Amino acid sequence: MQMNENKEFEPLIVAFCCNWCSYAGADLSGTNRLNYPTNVKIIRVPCSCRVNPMFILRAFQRGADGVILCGCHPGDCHYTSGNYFTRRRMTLLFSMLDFLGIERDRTRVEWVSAAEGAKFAATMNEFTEAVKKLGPNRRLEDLRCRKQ
Amino acid sequence: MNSNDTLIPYIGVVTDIRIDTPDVKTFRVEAPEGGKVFEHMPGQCAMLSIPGVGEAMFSITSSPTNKEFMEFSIKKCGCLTNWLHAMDVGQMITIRGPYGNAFPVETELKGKDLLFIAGGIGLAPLRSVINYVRDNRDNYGDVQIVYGSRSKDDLVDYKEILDEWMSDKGIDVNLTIDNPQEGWDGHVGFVPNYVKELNPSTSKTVLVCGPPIMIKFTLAGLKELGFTETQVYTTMELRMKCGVGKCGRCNIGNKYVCKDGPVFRFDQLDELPDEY
Amino acid sequence: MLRISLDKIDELFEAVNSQQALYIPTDRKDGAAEYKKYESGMKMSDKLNTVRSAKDFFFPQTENLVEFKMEGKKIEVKDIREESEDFVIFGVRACDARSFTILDKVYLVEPVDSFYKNRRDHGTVVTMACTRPSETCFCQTFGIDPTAPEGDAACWSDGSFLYFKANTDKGQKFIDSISSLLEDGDTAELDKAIEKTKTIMSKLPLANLSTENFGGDKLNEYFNSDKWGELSESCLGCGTCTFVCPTCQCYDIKDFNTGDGIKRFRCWDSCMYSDFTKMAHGNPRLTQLERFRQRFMHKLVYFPKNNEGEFGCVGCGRCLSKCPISMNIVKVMKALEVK
Amino acid sequence: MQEAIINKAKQLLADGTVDRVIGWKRGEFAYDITPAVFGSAEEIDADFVYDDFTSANVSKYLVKETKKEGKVLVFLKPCDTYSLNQLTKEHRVDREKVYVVGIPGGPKLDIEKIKAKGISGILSVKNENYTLKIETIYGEETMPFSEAILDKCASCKSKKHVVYDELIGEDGEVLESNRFDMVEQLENMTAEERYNFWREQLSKCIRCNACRNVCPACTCEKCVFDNPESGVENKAASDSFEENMFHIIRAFHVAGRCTDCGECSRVCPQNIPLHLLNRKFIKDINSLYGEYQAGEDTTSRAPLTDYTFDDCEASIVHERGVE
Repeated sequence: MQMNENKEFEPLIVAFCCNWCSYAGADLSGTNRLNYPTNVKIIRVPCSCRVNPMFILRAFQRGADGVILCGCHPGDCHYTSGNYFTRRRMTLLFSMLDFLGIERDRTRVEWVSAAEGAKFAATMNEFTEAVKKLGPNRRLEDLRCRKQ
Repeated sequence: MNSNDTLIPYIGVVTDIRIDTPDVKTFRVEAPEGGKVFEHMPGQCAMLSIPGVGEAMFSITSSPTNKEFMEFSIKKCGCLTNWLHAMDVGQMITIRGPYGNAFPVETELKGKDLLFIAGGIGLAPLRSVINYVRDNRDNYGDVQIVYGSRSKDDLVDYKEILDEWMSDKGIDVNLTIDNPQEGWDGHVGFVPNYVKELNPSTSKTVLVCGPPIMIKFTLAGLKELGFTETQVYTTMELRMKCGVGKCGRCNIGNKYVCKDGPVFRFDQLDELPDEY
Repeated sequence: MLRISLDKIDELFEAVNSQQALYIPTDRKDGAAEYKKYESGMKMSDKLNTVRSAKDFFFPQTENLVEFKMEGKKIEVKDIREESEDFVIFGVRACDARSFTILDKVYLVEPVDSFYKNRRDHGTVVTMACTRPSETCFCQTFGIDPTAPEGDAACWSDGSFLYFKANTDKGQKFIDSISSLLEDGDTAELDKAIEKTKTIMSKLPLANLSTENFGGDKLNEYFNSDKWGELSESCLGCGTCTFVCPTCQCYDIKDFNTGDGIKRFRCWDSCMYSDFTKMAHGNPRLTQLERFRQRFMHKLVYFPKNNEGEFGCVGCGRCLSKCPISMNIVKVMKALEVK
Repeated sequence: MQEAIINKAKQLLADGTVDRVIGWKRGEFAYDITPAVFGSAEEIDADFVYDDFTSANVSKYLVKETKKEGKVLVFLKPCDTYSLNQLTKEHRVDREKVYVVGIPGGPKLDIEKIKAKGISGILSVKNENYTLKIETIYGEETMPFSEAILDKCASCKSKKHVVYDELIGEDGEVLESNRFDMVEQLENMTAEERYNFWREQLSKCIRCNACRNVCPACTCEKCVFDNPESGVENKAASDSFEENMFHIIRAFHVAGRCTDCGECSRVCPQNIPLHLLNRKFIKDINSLYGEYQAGEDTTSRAPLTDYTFDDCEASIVHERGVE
């Protein structure tokens, strides 16, 4: 993840995707032959609510430059209300990261349903671009994990 | 910086894995170039580790007279030991040591009649002494072994006991299991009671190792039989990190188990506070 | 005695810093003092002591010991030790200077800890005599004279000059290295200042605290004391006392997986923590009482028993001012003492 | 006040209402007061103290004390009563076993602030008409009371006791406090400035866990940071990331439950303003999900275990604020 003069910076994006919606959305974007950057590494979770703040932080620790959490649209949670809790939790966490001076564009929550393959691809493209502009994550990285 | 530091481990290769009981395996460890990683005395320990998993102290169960390899009998009971139990032959591990004192095989035990009392995995540290004594038979008197376990299947080194120890002259092996079991025609009952039944001569020097509760009752039984605390040795275990008495956690009173122990004579333990 | 005018102290620091790394106690924005690497213009703190002790220089809170590369069944061990650079710690108080002697008794006895020894060999300790002891000071209890500190070289201030004296060869080398800045001068003013400090020392509230009734010979008596329950009942089980203590030397060894290999590091550990002695099959120190007792027994009984009567405390007073519940070794000694 | 409290304690012990008393015990000096459990009138007469330095919030000790037999008397300052309510709500304290006597609170004094003035060798501290007369081995010093007030008292949120069985003195009111001022100041900085501010603060952390262990909201049997199974267990920050992580998660785990008692900052040996992290959460919760004061009652749902259908989206963080 080094800034190299003759090589463009390629961010590492971790996407936590809910099994019931956005994970299928990612599949759909694939079967529809839509492109989204290979920078995105997807981690499947049973519900967006499964993601606790430590997951986000540890993704950054281990080299992520941006972390995005995708869940079901409000009202559509497979477990009725999981994503409502997620919404509050992530709002507060992102606000805290902002408070500590971590660039706020490195984190995002998006609601992507299983039918929204196009939205998934578009979101990932857009998010990757946004993070690319920010450059490598330096404020919330663990130097021990930096690739030599 | 070319001096060695004891905290920097050597590499050991696991060259053989023997399944002793459902939860005990014995691992043979050699240096990558063959032979032993280091020399030791009976009763001493080594720090084994899988980097990233954990590091812990294990007693070396092979005798120093074995010139080819070291052995460790390890019971599955935590994170690291689970990992060790899952590994295959050829796996490298890290190893450092030897740590701790040893049973005084070259001093106080020399020329004595010896009584070994072990329970369960407690045989592991004593096995090193027993085989050392067998290999230097002329230096010691009679040897009596009392070994008990929960069941026949839980007897560690059962094959070695049957094939080698029992056929040796001058070694009296007494086995017992906690409860009756099909296919077992030996003694049934707990170790402390069995020791009392056997009524060994009080001229013997005793080496005991096993679960704390067994040690407690065995010691009480021995005292009833007329043994004194200065005749009885045991070996202990506490949480250890460094192995050299510096990290500060394995002390009982002012004694560090990793450095001043793990072998203690009961009269020495008596002077220490009751923290174990 | 060799001395330098305090007006020229910046020149002195610059001169030392040009030869080897220099660390001095300096004031942070929040007013507390801490050791920092010297940079031009940095002022030395006039605080009695730093929040963190000077042990960090020889025994840092975390340090990497060794690295491993794992590949299939193979493990590669990488010795990452490097020769430390030469450095000077300036302005160490007498209490902290004594703490090095105590740490030496742990880390320089066989088997020698090469990580510690490396830094010890390359570090020069320049001590600074105290002039304004505080109510929390009780170094005299342990036979330390804050007006005549140990260390490789010692220095004294009378308000206008800094006076230097070497205690070791390393200290003499240090003084030689700055000799062009030093001049010979008489010590009449300094002697007066020292006398004044000594008078204050005798009036400190803890001046009469004595270790007479502590030491290795009362091990079981103190271990079985019925005071431990009362003393430890409000202990939070945090590690403040251990981490600000200049003599606490316990550590933990841990592995960190970087994704590319394993870094094995050691870090300070505290006997006050619940998992300090926890192992796969149980924990011999289950309650805070036992952990609390361990810390004070170690300093007042076990350590002197193993080290010819030397106590594991230097009376710096850090735990007195930093414990969240104000429980400390002085209170423990007073409550426990059996005459 | 001390006399009234001592008399009340002795009376309730004597008539059998309670078996033990949690209070504060006199130390070696004027200020080093230790929370303690008193079992008899003699112990109380000997050591019980209530003065300008008895700032420790003793409500967390009730977790341990109410597991024992018998009833325990506790003297709570207004801010401490919020902690007790929160603990009761979370079923960490058996309220039936507690007899609460509400006592007037601070402002309490911060000995560090006195020492920061260069005053050392302190033998006694007396408050005479809001001027502190400080006797030291180097002579007498004076300073205004107002300059030595603990941070947590300087931004006091309430003089009201939210739970008590009995009161000594008058009950007060919830105050209009300035407690979010510093949070706001930081919010108005650039991200770069905020980052530098927190790096400077958090790099001082020695990971002593005092903030966590003193916190009345941190009552987990086993903290994630102590649990080897959690994957984040550590005892010292080996990297700046771990400093950030510990403090973010510590504050997050008490978000919506933190009563803003300020103990974390009070006990920090390195003077890190940890309460600002907690207050940031409180301020966000207030502005995004409606005013909420943890510990005000024992029935309401905490903001993070609750939701509404029309909560704001997380993107609000991106939309507001300055860069």
